[in-house]
Amino acid sequence: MVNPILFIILAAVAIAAAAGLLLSRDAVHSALYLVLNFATVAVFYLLLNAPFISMVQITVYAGAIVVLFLFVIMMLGAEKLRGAADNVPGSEKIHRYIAVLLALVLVGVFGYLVSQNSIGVVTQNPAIDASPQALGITLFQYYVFPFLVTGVLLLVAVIAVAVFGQVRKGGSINA
Amino acid sequence: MPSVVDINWYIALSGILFVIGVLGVLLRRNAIIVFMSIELMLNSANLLFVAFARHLGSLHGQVLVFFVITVAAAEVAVGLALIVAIFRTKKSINIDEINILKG
Amino acid sequence: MNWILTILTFLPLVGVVAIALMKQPEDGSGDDNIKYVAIATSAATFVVSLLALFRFDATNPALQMVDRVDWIPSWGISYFLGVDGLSILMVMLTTFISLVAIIGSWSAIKDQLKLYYGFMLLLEAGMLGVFLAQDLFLFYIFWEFTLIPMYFLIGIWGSSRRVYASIKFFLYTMAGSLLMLVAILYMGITNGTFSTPDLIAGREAFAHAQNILFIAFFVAFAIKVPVFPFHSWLPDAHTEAPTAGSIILAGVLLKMGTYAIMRFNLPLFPEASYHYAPLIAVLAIIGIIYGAILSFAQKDMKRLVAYSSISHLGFVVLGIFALNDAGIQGAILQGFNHGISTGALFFVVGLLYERSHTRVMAEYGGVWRVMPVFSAMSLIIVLSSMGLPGLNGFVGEFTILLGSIGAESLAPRPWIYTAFATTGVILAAIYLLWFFQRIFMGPPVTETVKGLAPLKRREMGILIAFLLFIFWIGVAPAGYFHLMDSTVSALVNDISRAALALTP
Amino acid sequence: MNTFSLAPLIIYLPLAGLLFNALFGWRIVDADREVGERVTGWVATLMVVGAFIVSVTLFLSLVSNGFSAWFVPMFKWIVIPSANFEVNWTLQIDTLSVTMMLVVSGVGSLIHIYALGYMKGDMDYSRFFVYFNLFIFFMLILVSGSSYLMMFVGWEGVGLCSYLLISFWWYRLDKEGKTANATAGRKAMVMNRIGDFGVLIAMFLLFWTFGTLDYKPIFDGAVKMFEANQMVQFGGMSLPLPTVLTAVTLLFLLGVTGKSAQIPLYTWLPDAMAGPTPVSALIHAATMVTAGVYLLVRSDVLYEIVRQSGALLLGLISTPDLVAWVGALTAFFAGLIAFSQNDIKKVLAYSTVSQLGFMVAAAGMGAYVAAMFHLITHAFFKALLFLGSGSVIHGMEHGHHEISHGHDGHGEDDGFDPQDMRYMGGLRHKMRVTYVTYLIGALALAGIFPLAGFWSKDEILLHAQTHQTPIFIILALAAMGTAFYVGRQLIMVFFGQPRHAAAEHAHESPALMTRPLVVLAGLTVLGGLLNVPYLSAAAAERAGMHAKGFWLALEQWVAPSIPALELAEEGVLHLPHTPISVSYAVAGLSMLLAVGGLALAYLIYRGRPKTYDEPDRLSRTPIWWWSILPLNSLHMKILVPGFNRMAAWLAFKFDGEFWSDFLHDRVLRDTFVSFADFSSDVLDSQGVDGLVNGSATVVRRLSGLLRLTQTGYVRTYALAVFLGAVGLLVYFLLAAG
Repeated sequence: MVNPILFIILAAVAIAAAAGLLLSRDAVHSALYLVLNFATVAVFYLLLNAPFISMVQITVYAGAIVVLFLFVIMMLGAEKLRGAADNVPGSEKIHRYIAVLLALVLVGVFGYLVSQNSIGVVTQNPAIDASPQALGITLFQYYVFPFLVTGVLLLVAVIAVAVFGQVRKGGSINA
Repeated sequence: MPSVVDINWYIALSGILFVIGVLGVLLRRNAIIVFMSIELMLNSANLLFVAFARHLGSLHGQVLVFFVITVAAAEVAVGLALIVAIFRTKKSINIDEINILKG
Repeated sequence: MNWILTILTFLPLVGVVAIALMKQPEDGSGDDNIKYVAIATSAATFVVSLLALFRFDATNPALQMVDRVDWIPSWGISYFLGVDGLSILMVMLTTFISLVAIIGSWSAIKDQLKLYYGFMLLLEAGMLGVFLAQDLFLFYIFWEFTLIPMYFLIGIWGSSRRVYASIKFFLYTMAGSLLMLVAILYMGITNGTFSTPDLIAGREAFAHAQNILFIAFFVAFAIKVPVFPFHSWLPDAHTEAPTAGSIILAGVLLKMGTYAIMRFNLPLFPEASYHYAPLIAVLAIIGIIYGAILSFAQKDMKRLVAYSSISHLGFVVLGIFALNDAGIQGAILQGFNHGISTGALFFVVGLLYERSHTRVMAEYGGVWRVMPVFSAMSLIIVLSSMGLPGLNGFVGEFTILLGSIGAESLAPRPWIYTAFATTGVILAAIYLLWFFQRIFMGPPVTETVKGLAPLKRREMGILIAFLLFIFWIGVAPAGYFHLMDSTVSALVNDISRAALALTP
Repeated sequence: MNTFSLAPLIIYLPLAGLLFNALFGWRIVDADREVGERVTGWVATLMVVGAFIVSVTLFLSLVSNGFSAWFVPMFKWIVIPSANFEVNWTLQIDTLSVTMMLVVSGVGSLIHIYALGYMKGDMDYSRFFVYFNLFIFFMLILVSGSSYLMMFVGWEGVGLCSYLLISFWWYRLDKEGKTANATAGRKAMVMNRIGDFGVLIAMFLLFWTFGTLDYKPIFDGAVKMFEANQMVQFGGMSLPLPTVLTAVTLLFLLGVTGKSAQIPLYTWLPDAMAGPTPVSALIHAATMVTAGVYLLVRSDVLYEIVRQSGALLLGLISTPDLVAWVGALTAFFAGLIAFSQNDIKKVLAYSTVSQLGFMVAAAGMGAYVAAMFHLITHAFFKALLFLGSGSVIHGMEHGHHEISHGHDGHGEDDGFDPQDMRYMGGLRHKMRVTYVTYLIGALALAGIFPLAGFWSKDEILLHAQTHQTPIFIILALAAMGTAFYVGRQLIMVFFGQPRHAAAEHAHESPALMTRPLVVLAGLTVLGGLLNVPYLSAAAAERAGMHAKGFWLALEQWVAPSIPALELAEEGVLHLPHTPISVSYAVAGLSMLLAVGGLALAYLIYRGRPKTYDEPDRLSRTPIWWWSILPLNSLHMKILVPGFNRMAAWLAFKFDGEFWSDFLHDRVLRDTFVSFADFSSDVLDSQGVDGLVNGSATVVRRLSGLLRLTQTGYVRTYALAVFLGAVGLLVYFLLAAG
């Protein structure tokens, strides 16, 4: 049973954090907003009877990925990145308008879906066992192959990163 | 105010987050922030997955989220590596300056 | 699952991955490491193939060490590897020649090493797949797959007209195999399986269309061999390819054609094989004589060896379509021999080319005086290619011709075919000795020839390896025949029974 | 331990020698010329001497074994179980093979010793001995193999050695700057290969007829099948045995004409004189060229069955008769050609062709023992003659060397050729040993009593006279011709006055070279004893004289290895056999002819030519024209250029310009391209001009617009993706709603 008030507060925080990410000039700030957003969503997960995913969200997203972002930002020099902030040349405006227009269309679509109210109450079904144990059983019962493929994917990613990370003599990648 | 939080609330929240993410991708030129926006979009989708998992009383949604997180991690790693590599060459991560595909 | 053949096939890919991950600093300091990895991989593959050879039971005619897993079960496609008397020698040839070719490229290839060795190993994996796959679909994949690395090997590291040659090579072989693909799909869908043994067991299902199917298969393979009218791509490809490419092309790729004819055409369409045998034998004989005469007229030494391949492969095809034990066994062994002798000849030519940068024979002469050891070894290789008794070429040619004169498939006058084919033996002496005389004999005239560097230890080692096989097969080939005897005998019995069943 | 088990040594010893020299010999020679030459040369020589000793042992073993054949298996060779094909490396030690072994290794040893001196100081000293040992190796395989296939190994192998040794001095250029020596070697190999073609096909036929290639089972089977009148069936054919055997024997004849230099393939042998003289002596006179005769004698049963069956080739002639005719005609014409030769070695070469013709004719007439007998004596005296000529050439070269270095300005390049007999003359005073031994050899060749040549030639003539008169006449004329050119040569070389300064300064060769001459001369004098009727036990017995013959005659010795003789005794075959004997009429006639020939030569060439540029006395007579009409010109002027032109045409015009460039690149590829062009051209310029132009413009404009979308900006692309995604979403909603 989720208290609607709790939901609204959390949702507001999440949306605010996302907006902050979007609007912030400084990439470091953006990253911090991102953490906030992730954390909020993690709370949602807890509320939605997904404790394990919640923890993963915290550790992987907030812990690893955002740290990675911060790391790269620091490595490339945060102040330089600020210089790359958005100033809008004339020809780019149309681009922006289209983007915003599309976003509005999308919002409309979502709104339409919600207004249909055809799906029902989220807590209709009783909460099932979503302990890490149960999750693990489901994972390995139904998703062994995707699991392995994901492993390979990670491996490939690791290799790719290693390759990209090489510094060649003459310092050029084939760009 | 409705007394029960139903699935539509989550759809709405998730939609809003997703659109914000989309706007980030489309409007920002800082490649790192573009990436963060992508993460945001993925996150909104995850939220919806978990909500529906709760809604339908099934664990499969959660498992899917698990996979998405994994893949997202991989993607971020590769993407950031690319950004670093590009930065080394171009001395910039402004995605508008990366336009060798111009026809 | 037996795994050994799977490991054998995919082991070179491990090397590819390793090479892909290696650094290649531009000052060339990492070059040797890449070469070592490539050599180590192909050596390991060779060792695995030796293991397979030791585990091979020559008395068993059936497929051995089978690895079979369903792949696309709804279509009857499976991952199906196996080896028998038809292929065991080809597998050994592939691993040996690949190893030699990779070692032999040590100093010949100087740029884009990673790519080069990667392609070489990919090619090796592809070729092994061709010889081991027992599922037509899988076979087709490997068959086409070998085109790609070879295309790049010719196209990137070839000499002046490499682009023309590589495209010609690619289009030619590609065009042929498309017909085969249609035939494969037809047979596979008719029978609900793509596995060769099952298809052979159920060959009645497509017996009514077997003439057309036979031609579709044969044309694809004949282009690869190449049988006479389809030979046009070969001299260009050989001439323009880098040395190692030529060695592999002559040593293994051409054998894929003859092997596939034995593996698929004969058992799948026995009556058609009998029906078309005289026609194909005529083409083969034209190839023998035509290739030999053309070879004689060449001024470019690589072209000469290339045309000689057409002549030699004509013998192999003739042996196959004798459709008896002696002919087919001779054909297999001659395929192996040709891989050794012509591979060695290309290596010899490559050594000269690497030192003097010309392939025109008129610019040589008197190499013997400058490089006596090398010349003596070359002489033996030339003689082996000529079919001198006591060396390997003779055993194969002799057995093939012996089979052809007693061939029921060429009745009623098989001796006419044999008589014409045997003239190839005379012509071989004419063009090979002329080749030898122009390059090695006479006083050394040009400065290039006088300044030829002596053999390096590595090159000497490769030549000795070739010579070992040349003498071994020449003096004691019984073991080689033993390897294939039971399989070939079963095959011959099978097709002759099938063909007899049909004739009234 | 059985002494026969030593037999493989005759093969392994030369093999060891050649491996030693190939691997180490050249290094030793490079390191120290003096020591190196001694080591390599003697290693090679001793190996051959060793082989000779083993041969003698085998001879003794055979004698104690009652002459019956012994088989020594070594190891497996070609074994194809499913095709029932099995040929192994097995040695057949019988009287025939041991005879050949003795000749090969015996004469071989002597010539090796000679070569030690002859090749001294040559650039490629060790290479020469490698080849020489290789030759002995292959020759012994040839004669000792137990199957046709093994014989074929030796057969081709000696051909190879012949090639290698003829082109031994491949770095020398002739007057036109061509590598003539290498070309001569190549010619020999190719001609031999044409013969080998015959032998190969004959072997295939034998295998499918008898299911084996071993001699003994083939001969047994042939007789059995012949008696049972069985048909031969294979490859969908069914043929009577004599037909198959006619083909086989004809094909063997082709092989013989290649290897033993008979018409029409003899042309390689005179060119083969480009090799060093020991080579000419060993390979092109004493041993290799006799391999053809050996093959004929070996295959006696096959020939006799054909003769017996009366099967005719094309309804004209039976193959044994053809063999006899080929041999006789070769003997005659080659003798004729020798008249016009001025090169000392070419005379001997044509003489060899001619003498081989005698042997082949003998074998063709069924006189197998006589053929073998002549083979042996010929090996002695022809080796002697060649070595003698080598000694002469050696002397001439040294003489020339002396004058061109001793006196300045004298004897400058005047086209001098140390082998040309016109530059010689009067050498009998300069080179005593050479002269005497050469004289003995020459007289033996001419067939003068009591030298070896007389006895063996007499046997052949006697047999011909008894059985085939036309051939007898031809052979008798050939014998006279032989005496004539021998006389001419003797006069031109040794008698008269020196016609060139080089001949004046010539002197005797070193002892290492003359000693073998002496030994061979001894053999030439005594060689006739091998088969002299008076001493033979068998002949004595036949004559009913109980005075014991004490000599093991060749006939008696070789007979067990010639199954046809035995079969004739059993009455299975009717061999036209002539037991050894002497017909005084024939012997007298042949002496008369020989002396007549010599006398004629004396009359014509006495004191001639006076100077080296004087034309030959016969050069205006018809006989001269006959003798310079060799097949050679047909070969060199028509066949070779013809082949070259055909090959060039096929390669560059047909395959290059037509097949590849025209058919593939032009017709196939360009048709496709022009089809594309055609369709666009037609649409473009004819008829629907405006439409097409318009559409082209539209396309161009459109593409120009589209090009704008390809900004290269990532965001533009992302926007496009997003646009598509939203579009789809809306579409689904609408479709669902």
